Order: sequence, then C-alpha cells, then structure tokens
Amino acid sequence: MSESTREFPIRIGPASFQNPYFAASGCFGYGLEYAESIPPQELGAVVTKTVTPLPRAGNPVPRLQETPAGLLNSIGLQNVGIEAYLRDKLEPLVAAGGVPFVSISAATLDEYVRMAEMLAPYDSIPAVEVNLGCPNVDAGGDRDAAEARAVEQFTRTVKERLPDKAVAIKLTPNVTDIVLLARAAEQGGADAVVAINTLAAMDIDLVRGRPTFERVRAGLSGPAIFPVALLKVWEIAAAVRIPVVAVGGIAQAEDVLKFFMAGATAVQLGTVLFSNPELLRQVRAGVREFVQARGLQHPHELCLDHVPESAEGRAQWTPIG
Amino acid sequence: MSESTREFPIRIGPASFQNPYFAASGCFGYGLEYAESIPPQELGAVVTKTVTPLPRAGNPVPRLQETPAGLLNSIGLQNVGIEAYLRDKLEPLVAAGGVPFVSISAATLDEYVRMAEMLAPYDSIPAVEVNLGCPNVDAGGDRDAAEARAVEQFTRTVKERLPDKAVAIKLTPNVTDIVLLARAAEQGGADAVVAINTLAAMDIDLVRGRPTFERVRAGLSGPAIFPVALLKVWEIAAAVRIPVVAVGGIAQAEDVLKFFMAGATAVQLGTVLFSNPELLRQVRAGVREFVQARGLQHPHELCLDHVPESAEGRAQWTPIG
Amino acid sequence: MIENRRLSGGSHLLRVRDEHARRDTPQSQPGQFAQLLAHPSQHLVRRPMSIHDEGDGWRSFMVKPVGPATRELVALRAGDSVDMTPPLGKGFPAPGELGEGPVFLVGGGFGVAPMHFMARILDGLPQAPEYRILYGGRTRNDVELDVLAGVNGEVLTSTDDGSLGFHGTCVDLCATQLDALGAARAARAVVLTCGPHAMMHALHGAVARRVHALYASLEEVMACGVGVCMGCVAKTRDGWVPICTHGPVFRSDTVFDLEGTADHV
Amino acid sequence: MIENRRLSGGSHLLRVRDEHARRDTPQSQPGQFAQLLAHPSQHLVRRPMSIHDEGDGWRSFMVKPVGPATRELVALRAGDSVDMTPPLGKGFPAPGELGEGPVFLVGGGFGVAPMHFMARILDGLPQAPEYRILYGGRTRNDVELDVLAGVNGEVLTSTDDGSLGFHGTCVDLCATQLDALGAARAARAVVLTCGPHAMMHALHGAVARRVHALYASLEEVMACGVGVCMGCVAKTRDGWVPICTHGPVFRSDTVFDLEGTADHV
Ligand SMILES: Cc1cc2nc3c(=O)[nH]c(=O)nc-3n(C[C@H](O)[C@H](O)[C@H](O)COP(=O)(O)OP(=O)(O)OC[C@H]3O[C@@H](n4cnc5c(N)ncnc54)[C@H](O)[C@@H]3O)c2cc1C
Ligand SMILES: Cc1cc2nc3c(=O)[nH]c(=O)nc-3n(C[C@H](O)[C@H](O)[C@H](O)COP(=O)(O)OP(=O)(O)OC[C@H]3O[C@@H](n4cnc5c(N)ncnc54)[C@H](O)[C@@H]3O)c2cc1C
Ligand SMILES: Cc1cc2nc3c(=O)[nH]c(=O)nc-3n(C[C@H](O)[C@H](O)[C@H](O)COP(=O)(O)O)c2cc1C
Ligand SMILES: Cc1cc2nc3c(=O)[nH]c(=O)nc-3n(C[C@H](O)[C@H](O)[C@H](O)COP(=O)(O)O)c2cc1C
Ligand code: FES
Ligand code: FES
Repeated sequence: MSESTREFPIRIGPASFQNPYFAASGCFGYGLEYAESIPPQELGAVVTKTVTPLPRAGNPVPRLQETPAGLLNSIGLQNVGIEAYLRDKLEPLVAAGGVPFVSISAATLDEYVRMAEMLAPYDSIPAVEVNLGCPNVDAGGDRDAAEARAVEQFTRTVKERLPDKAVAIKLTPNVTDIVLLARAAEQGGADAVVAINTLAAMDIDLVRGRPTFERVRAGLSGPAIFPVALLKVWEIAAAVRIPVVAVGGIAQAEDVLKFFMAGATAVQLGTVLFSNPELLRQVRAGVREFVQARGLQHPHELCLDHVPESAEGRAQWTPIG
Repeated sequence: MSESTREFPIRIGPASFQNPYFAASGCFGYGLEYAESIPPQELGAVVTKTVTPLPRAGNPVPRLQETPAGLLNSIGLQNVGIEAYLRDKLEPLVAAGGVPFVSISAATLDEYVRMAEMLAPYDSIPAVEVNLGCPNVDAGGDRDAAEARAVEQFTRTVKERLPDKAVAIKLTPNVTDIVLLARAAEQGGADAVVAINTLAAMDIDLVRGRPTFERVRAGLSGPAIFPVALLKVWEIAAAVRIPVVAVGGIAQAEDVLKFFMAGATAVQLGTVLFSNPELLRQVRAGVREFVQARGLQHPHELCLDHVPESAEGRAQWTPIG
Repeated sequence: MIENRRLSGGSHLLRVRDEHARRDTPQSQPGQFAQLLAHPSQHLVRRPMSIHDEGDGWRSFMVKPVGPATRELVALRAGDSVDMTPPLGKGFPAPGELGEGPVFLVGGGFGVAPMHFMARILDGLPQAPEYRILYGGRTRNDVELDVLAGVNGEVLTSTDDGSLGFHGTCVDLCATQLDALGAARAARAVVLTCGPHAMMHALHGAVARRVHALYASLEEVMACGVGVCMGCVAKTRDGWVPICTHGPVFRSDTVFDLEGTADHV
Repeated sequence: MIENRRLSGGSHLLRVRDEHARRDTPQSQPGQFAQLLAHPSQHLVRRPMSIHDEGDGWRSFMVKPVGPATRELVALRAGDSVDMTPPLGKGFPAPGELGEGPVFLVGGGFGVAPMHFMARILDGLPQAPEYRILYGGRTRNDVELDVLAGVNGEVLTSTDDGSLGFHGTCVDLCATQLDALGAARAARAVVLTCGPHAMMHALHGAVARRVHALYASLEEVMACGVGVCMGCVAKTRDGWVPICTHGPVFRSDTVFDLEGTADHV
C-alpha cells in the first residue's frame, strides 16, 4: 500500500511530496480524525484546518446547508489556535506518517509575523498555506485579501520568515481577476498558489424567514463549483511560473485529470471526502490508469499548451525507482 | 387561465407587468418557440434572446456541457440582429399576448446609441434589458463591463434615449463587488438591475485533451449557481433603491420565495425551463400558496429587513380587482 | 436496503443491510447514529439518522420525510442501495450505568427511534430495569406507535391536542410521572431523551434537577460526521464541540442553560 | 418505463409509456427524437434519443451507455419513471417521398435505431419499397443485431476488423452495394444515414453524388430541444441553424462540404 501511495512525486519550492493528492484545509481536521478510513500517510500532504493566532470559537449554528451539488458553510475558522496546534496536534500527525501542510490565517501583518516566527523552528513542517480567502470571518477574510497589494505584502511577510518551507498562498475566487492576485503572490515570493477557496454565497431559511446563517454570507464548495475552479486554475497556470495547487469540487478522478490538464501541480480533496471516503483511492487509481494508458510517466505531462513552456518545469518531478 | 396569470402585478420604472415571473434572456428564444408548453402571455414578460447591432453567428460547437447541477454554455450571442428582430420577431410575440422585454448588447457606446434609437419608436416594447454580463463574447462582454464607470456610461446612454421604457441593466457576477456596478447603474438612471448573468467557468474534454469550448471560458447557469445569485441579489437590494430582478438557478417555487425575501421585485426563469416546462406553473402555485398562507397580499411583503425602508416602495404594486 | 415499511404517521422504517451488525452483541449503542443517503442520490451529504435497532446483518432507522434527502430515502424499495456509514458518535449510557432507579425514555417525533433501541436492549437484560417510554407528538398522527412494536416496557403517549393519551406535552407527562414517584424515587431516576431541541430544553428545565441524570441527544446539521468539519457544534462546558463525536448524547447540564445557547432554538 | 432489455453489445432497448403513441398511425417519424432522463435523476438536462419504434401506448429507444446520464437510464427497471418529451425535430422523408429507387438505411452504432423504425414502417406499407439496412461497427460486438428483431428487410453488416459481415466500414459497404446496382439504378437510390459524424461525412463524400439523395441525421449536444437555446447548431446553406428543429435530419448536401464545417469533427 505504501508503495502505491508513493507515486507521481512533486515539488513545491523547497518541499517535496510523495504524491500530488492533498486534503483541503477544513476538510480533514488536523489530520487524524479520518485516519480510520483515510490514513493520512497515503496523502501527499494534509492541509490542516486553518489556525489563527488565538483560538476561535467560530460562528453560531447552523453552519452548514446543502445546496444543489454544493455545500454552504459558515464555520468561521473555529480552531484551537496556533499555540495549541503546535503543542497538541502537530506531533501526532507526523508520528502517524502524515505530512503537515499547515494552514494559517491572520488579520494583520503583525499577526502573520508572529505566526511565521512560531512555525519557523518546526522541521517537521515542510509547508505552510496562507489562507487569504475565507468568506466566513470579518477580519482577514476574502474581502481584505481581494487587493493585489495586500496579497503581495502578506506573502512577503510570511515567506521572508520561512525561507526553508514551501509557502503557498490560497486565493479567493470572489474577485474580478484572480490572476492579479496570483501574480501578486508570485511577486511576493510565494512558492505556490492554491485556488480556490469557497465562492461567496448564501441561503435563506423560508420557514424562519431569515438567512440560514447568522453572518448571511457563507462559502460554497462541492461539485457545483468545479467548473469555476477549473477556469481559475487554467487562468492562473497560464500567467505565473510557480506551481498551482488546485482545489474545488473534486468528486472523481476525471476532475483531477482536468485540473492536471489545466496546469495544476497538485490537487486538494475537500467537501466530497465528507460523503465519499473512497475518493482518494478512486482518484489514485483513475489517474494512474489514465496516465499509463497514454504511456506517460507523470500527470504533469497532461498539462495543455496554454501554460508557457518556461513554467512547465516549475514542479519538476523525479521518477522514483 | 389568464385570470390566474394576472397575479401579483409589479412595476419597473415606467412599465408595469401582470406578474413577477419573467423568462430569462437566451432561455426563451424570441418568445414563441416554447409557446406550446409555456404560452408567453402567462409570463410577466419575455426577456428575449440578446440582440446585437448586427446578426451574429455565435461560437463554434460544442456550445453546451452539463456540469453538476449546472449547464455551461458558450453560445456567443447567436442572434438575428436588431433589425431582423424588430422586423420579424417582435410583432408575432406581441400578437400572441406576450410582453417583450428586449435584451440588447453592443460593444461600443455608439452602437448602444444606435440600438436605443432603433427601439425608441416601438410602443409595443415596454422594457429593455441591457446585457452587460455575457462571458461568451470578446467585445462588450462581462470583462468590459466589470468597471463601474463603464456600467454608468452604458446605462446613461441607453436610458437617455428611452425615457418612456423601463431600462434594466443586467450585471455580471464575475466581479469583486457587484454592488458597485449596481450603484453605477442606478446612478446612470437605470430603472432596475438584473442579477445575475452566468458565472465564468470552463470544462475540459478529457478524451480530446482540450477545453470543451473553443473559447475556453463559458458561462455556468442552473441550480448550482442559485446560492451565489441569492447573495448578489441580497447585497444589491440592500444597496440600491431601484428594483432588482433576480435570475440564477431557479428550479422551484422555494427559490423564487427566497429571491423575494432577498429583496427581488421580479424573477427570471432560465436553464431549468429547458428540462421542466412546468416550472412556471409550479412557481406560480407555490408562491401563491406561501403568500396566502401568511395572509399577505403580495410576495414583495416577504422582503426581509436588510432592505432600507425607503427602497421598499420601489416597485409599488397595486392590487388588481 | 432490505425493507421499507411505512409507519402509521407517514415516517418509514428502513432496514439496511450491514454484515457487521448483530442482534445480541450489537456493534452500536442506542443514541448512536449513522449517516444515510440513497445511492445513487441527488444529494451530496449523507443525513444523520438515529439507530432504531440492530439485528443480525442489518440496522434499522425511522426516517421522517421532512425534506428532499429524507423523501428520497423513504422512496427507496427493497433491493435498492443505500450509502450508510458505520455507527457514529457517543450514545446513551450503557444499561449498567443507568443506576438502580426507574428509567424514563422520552421521545418526541423521530426521537423515539433510539428509545426503541434502548428499550429493546433493556428488555434483553437478565434483570431488566423498570423503564417506561414516554412518546409525545402534536396530534395522534405524530405518535407512530408501530415504531415501538415488540417492546415489552410500558409506553405512555401524550399529544398537545389531547387526541391520544395524556393531554399535554411529553415534558408535562414526564413531570407528572416523576410527581407520582415521589421525590425520593424520582431523585434516583434517569431520563433519556431525544426530540426537538425546544422539547429537550424544556424537559431539562422541568426535570433535570429532580432526577439523578438527564441525557439528551442533540441535533444539528452535519456533514462529515467525524469531528472534522466543525459544522455540528454545540456549546458545552468545554467550549464548542462537535456533536457528532462528543455527542449526540450529552448530560443535559453540560449543554443546556449555558450562556450563549439560550437563543439556539 | 415498461421494459428495459439489454442488447447483445451492451446497449439497452428501453420501452417507455406514452399514451399518445400508436403503432399503425405513429405520432412520430423515423429520425425524430425525444429527450429522456431518468426521474428522479442526478442530471439537469434531458438527453436526446432517436426513436427506435412506436407502439400502442409506448415508444422505444436504443440507449448506449456512454456517460453518466445514459448509464443512469440503462440502470432503470420496469416501473421506474422516465421524463420524456414528445417527439421532436424533423425526421427522414416520409416513405412516399423516397421515390421509386432502392432505399439504403445506413446506421452506425446507435444510429441504427431510427433505421429500425424506418424499416418497420416500410415493412407495413402495402407495397414496401426495396430496402436494405447496412449496419456497421468496429467489431462484431458493436453490431447489436437484436435491435433489428422483427424487421423484414435484408440486413447487411460490416465491421472494421472483419469479425462480422463485410470487412470494412459501412461507407465502403454502401459504395459496394451501389456499384453492384449499376450507375443508373444507383442514381435513383435514396440513402438515409445516422451514426458518428465522421462516418456520415465520409458517406456523403463517397456516395452523395451517385445517388438521388442522401439524408443524414446529425448529432450535437442539446439542452432545450426546441430551437430556443441555440446550443445545437449546424452550419447549413441557410446559416447556423438549430439541429433540434431544422433537423436532426438534413439533406447531406445542405450540411456537408460547406466552408467552416470541415473541422467540425
Ligand atoms: C444525531 C441525529 C440523529 C437524527 N436522527 C433522525 C432519525 O432517526 N430520523 C429522522 O427522520 N431524522 C433524524 N435526524 C434529522 C435528519 O438528519 C434530518 O431530518 C435530515 O437531514 C433532513 O434532510 P432533508 O434533505 O430531508 O431535509 P432538509 O430540507 O435538508 O432539512 C430539513 C431540516 O433538517 C435539517 N437538516 C438538513 N440537513 C441536515 C444534516 N445533514 N444533518 C442534520 N440535520 C439536517 C435542516 O436544518 C432542516 O431543519 C437526525 C439528526 C441528527 C443530527
Ligand atoms: C438527435 C440525437 C439523437 C440521438 N440518439 C441517440 C440514440 O438513439 N441512442 C443513444 O444512445 N444516444 C443517442 N444520442 C446521443 C446521446 O444523446 C448522448 O450519448 C448522451 O447525451 C450522452 O449523455 P451522457 O451523460 O451519458 O454522457 P456525457 O458524458 O454527457 O457525454 C458523452 C458524449 O455525449 C455527448 N453529449 C452529452 N450531452 C449531450 C446532449 N445533451 N445532447 C447530445 N449529446 C450529448 C457528449 O458530447 C459526449 O461526446 C443522440 C443524440 C442526438 C443529438
Ligand atoms: C466545512 C469546510 C471548512 C473549510 N475550512 C477551511 C479552512 O479552515 N481554511 C481554508 O483555507 N479553507 C477551508 N475550506 C475551503 C476548502 O479548503 C476548499 O478550498 C473549498 O471547500 C473548495 O474545495 P471543495 O469543493 O473540494 O470542498 C473549508 C471548506 C469546508 C467545506
Ligand atoms: C443557453 C443560454 C443562453 C443564454 N443567453 C443569454 C443572452 O443571450 N443574454 C443574456 O443576458 N443572458 C443569457 N443567458 C443567461 C441567462 O439569462 C441567465 O442570466 C443565467 O442563465 C442564469 O440563470 P439560470 O441559472 O436560471 O439559467 C443565457 C443562458 C443560457 C443557459
Ligand atoms: S459533522 Fe463535521 S464536525 Fe460534526
Ligand atoms: S437544443 Fe436548444 S436550440 Fe437545439
């Protein structure tokens, strides 16, 4: 089994990963909650639930609502805070053979400085994802990060303090031109961009006659948003030279193959994991079969030619013996 | 039958409509194609397929692809052109008792001037929708209209020439803040805003190994986008004083009721009409039942209190005897 | 799915195959739930359902069609497939932990489902404790007594309109029952409840202080079912915790009457 | 749905109830289609299917499971419901308009379905014209002869690998047949075809000029089915027209060999 999970290795900046299949932030807890059905060591990395400088209680319930082929959430970044995370959650995942890709979010540059400095000493953390796209919080959410200038600054602040870790910037799709944000992240020194976080959306509870969620605005995920995510990944991959990690609505191997064709270096499985714990295995098998049937060595070779050649080597893979 | 379709009349600027249920542009042709299953006179208005200054052949096939709970289209505004429209298509719809809400789109201010002047003399046209949100054309599409300044200018240009018609501005959701565009339309003199056009998205044909659509970018519609449309309508209704016409993913009466709660004055039925010609009747019955069960007279009374009171009278309705 | 039986009030009893299930050494506890979805389904997220019973090779659920996914479930026919998780969450205390006093199983609506399971297990004990099921609904139509078929214990019913059994809520009924016991015996009683949040909250207010312990099975919209998504939280003395892993069953004094929960309903 | 029968090559013959359908005075013409979707379905848009036959109270379709919606359809059982439009589009010319010459019905893959309907109607005429069905596939597995059960006319098969019938494409087979007729009789022949675009295009190139007329049933992704959405267009001498209303059957010389269509495939 561990043989087959070491397949199609990838690199993102200074970090390498045994395979390109990650768990998306917020959809895999801190890495061990799903261990019975999805051993974290089978993933290329576990992007952990976003942690913030202090613990957060999150938003009032209800926090979830299904929509056609989608899921609305208004979790509001409930998390234990970075301190408790590093103290209680990190080691168990590493001990289980999981690779932590730690997701962080903060409201100010100062807070990002502090978080980056706290993460820097941990050699067991190869990579950090900066969540600039949460629609469910007031400060530090997707609206604050809709400006290219802000994205560049946040990126530089974190990357300068984490030169040896892969720093990936997760972007919101709720903007006119996500490419501007991706370029800003690249400019700020990011090792990768991650696209997309959830689409801003809402629902109304007809019986109670009010918005389903207290904050009204919530984040839409799931298969419904896949075609939107695919376009964003396609556009970003054509415009930057750093790797693009694709996330949004993956429900089957075909979706992952499309992300590879659109230029993704890795993918993250999210909402569909909640109802299909077999998803990782299905993706792995489906990608392997497709790649082999075409006589290729790595799914990165599927990338179509909208991606400038100079960018193709961005996530060089080395065949493992 | 005609008794029951004259229900919950509404006003938009200088025009009034027998009910708040319209057909969305591009989903009802020029008004008579569906006549057998959906008599156009049962609708509050038929928003016609967008017409352009000259006939357009549209985009190459394939032009359609289903996605989870959604439909991607890359029609590219295939239409007969405004001249042929006025000559061949307008009268038959009016003769059948349908109310034409003529959708227009152009690439330049000059073209808008010309189109508005061509429409002005037709007393049988009570209302015009300016499509500023098509993702499937190069010039005059959603990207050109993502700027508030452009929206205001296009609006003023058309409205000045059509003082006696309701001029509604249809907005793209593919922007950071649709409220800015809605305010710009209001500023430019629009009688209503229409939200939303399709979400920019794409698909890839795995077998052929290339984007499904030649133009790559296509428009996503259908139930998948309803939660996104609902938020846009909610946000716009809270920010402008002119009526908001809601469109996006309506699949059942509940969706329409939610749009009314979010502050919509009227709604447009789109993609779901293709597979459910009963939709209009289901919506009509469902809204009537809900409104009556609550002892209300008009679905506008469902509007929640995020909408400023001053705006509530924006689409005064007068009970019809 | 093995069997779909419509109950008297419009809910359905679904029996779903699970090779690990055992009648005499059940893999699940009363109060635990499984997440179910028709397969194929028009829906994305599996829906939590309390376990109504476990037999050799199957588990049963009482499903009330309240929305699209539950309507889809009750429309299934024997032979159709169902997507079902293993038993999830923490159930009611084991029979051995219920003490020596009388036990009241108070169910409202589909909240009676786990009470069936608990009663069936109590019935099977060499020395079954004294227990009663109190089953309430708005009208007689909401009290689907056939869901309790085969249970040995006494079943008392209540309806808000008095159309069946006790005229009033099952909270009132429970209070009346405790009154009849006398304060001393009541203080040794254990009450288990599952039903609408407002009912359980009222029950807590009415009886929690008079009895040995009150356990309530909470409900919240769920996605993952395993504590990952933080979608289904409840405020407890330990902060906001996922109901799906820390519950759904909680001692009532750990979740009710805390600051910030009053407006939950 | 009344009946779902699996055919020899993996396609399914679905018989769907329609009270207006009549065997002897059919409401539909061969070449017309209906849009179908399982009900309930995981899909949004009904899928076009050529009509394979019409009987008293039903219509039948040959469905090849190529993707999710067709797989959903073929998984239905008798008694399940199907969402079906009335017959749509313009079919092949009526038998009376086929002239006096021989008629060739050339089907590839599920394109044989409307050929069955046409053959069954020709069989029922007082003076059936001389017709042959040419049915091609890649291998013998693609040639599902049971879909033509009950047809009186001669059926000739072709396979690309020679595993059944003529070794070659059904385009070659048709050309051979015309050769055998001699130029004069061939010039009076009418050819009706339905199948993969490339095959029909090749057939046009190979035989259109030698026969009286060639009619082809085109395929394109559809949504509305009634000329509203402009999704399913083909370039014709009259410009880009919806296939669903102006077709799916066109005279081949009005749609092939026009500028701008060459790269359609
Ligand atoms: C621990 C637990 C045990 C339950 N046991 C039973 C049972 O034994 N029998 C039974 O009929 N029902 C039970 N429910 C409730 C059941 O899960 C909901 O009725 C069902 O999810 C509604 O889905 P729907 O699509 O039919 O309706 P919807 O229209 O989606 O919702 C109807 C109502 O159900 C709630 N709901 C929606 N989705 C969920 C979800 N994923 N999780 C929880 N609630 C949701 C909504 O808030 C709404 O109030 C239980 C819920 C929980 C949390
Ligand atoms: C006039 C007409 C008659 C047809 N007759 C038959 C028939 O008798 N038997 C049969 O098996 N098939 C027939 N088809 C094809 C059938 O409609 C497609 O195979 C079906 O839509 C595929 O749906 P899917 O979800 O299973 O596969 P998908 O994965 O959606 O698509 C598989 C292939 O079908 C095409 N396709 C997808 N959606 C549509 C759509 N809405 N309309 C048309 N093509 C689509 C795609 O381009 C793709 O190449 C006909 C098509 C047309 C236009
Ligand atoms: C319940 C839930 C919680 C989430 N929490 C986070 C989070 O903490 N940080 C983050 O960056 N993204 C979060 N996301 C977004 C996902 O990581 C992902 O970007 C998004 O859901 C789209 O992918 P999907 O459609 O595959 O789920 C969350 C999503 C869901 C559904
Ligand atoms: C096939 C198709 C064609 C469309 N053509 C137009 C158009 O010409 N002009 C326009 O303003 N909107 C057009 N739209 C967008 C719809 O009017 C509507 O804004 C959008 O589809 C969202 O609504 P829906 O989800 O209910 O379809 C089209 C949509 C579809 C699906
Ligand atoms: S359902 Fe996800 S934490 Fe409980
Ligand atoms: S399917 Fe809509 S025009 Fe043909």
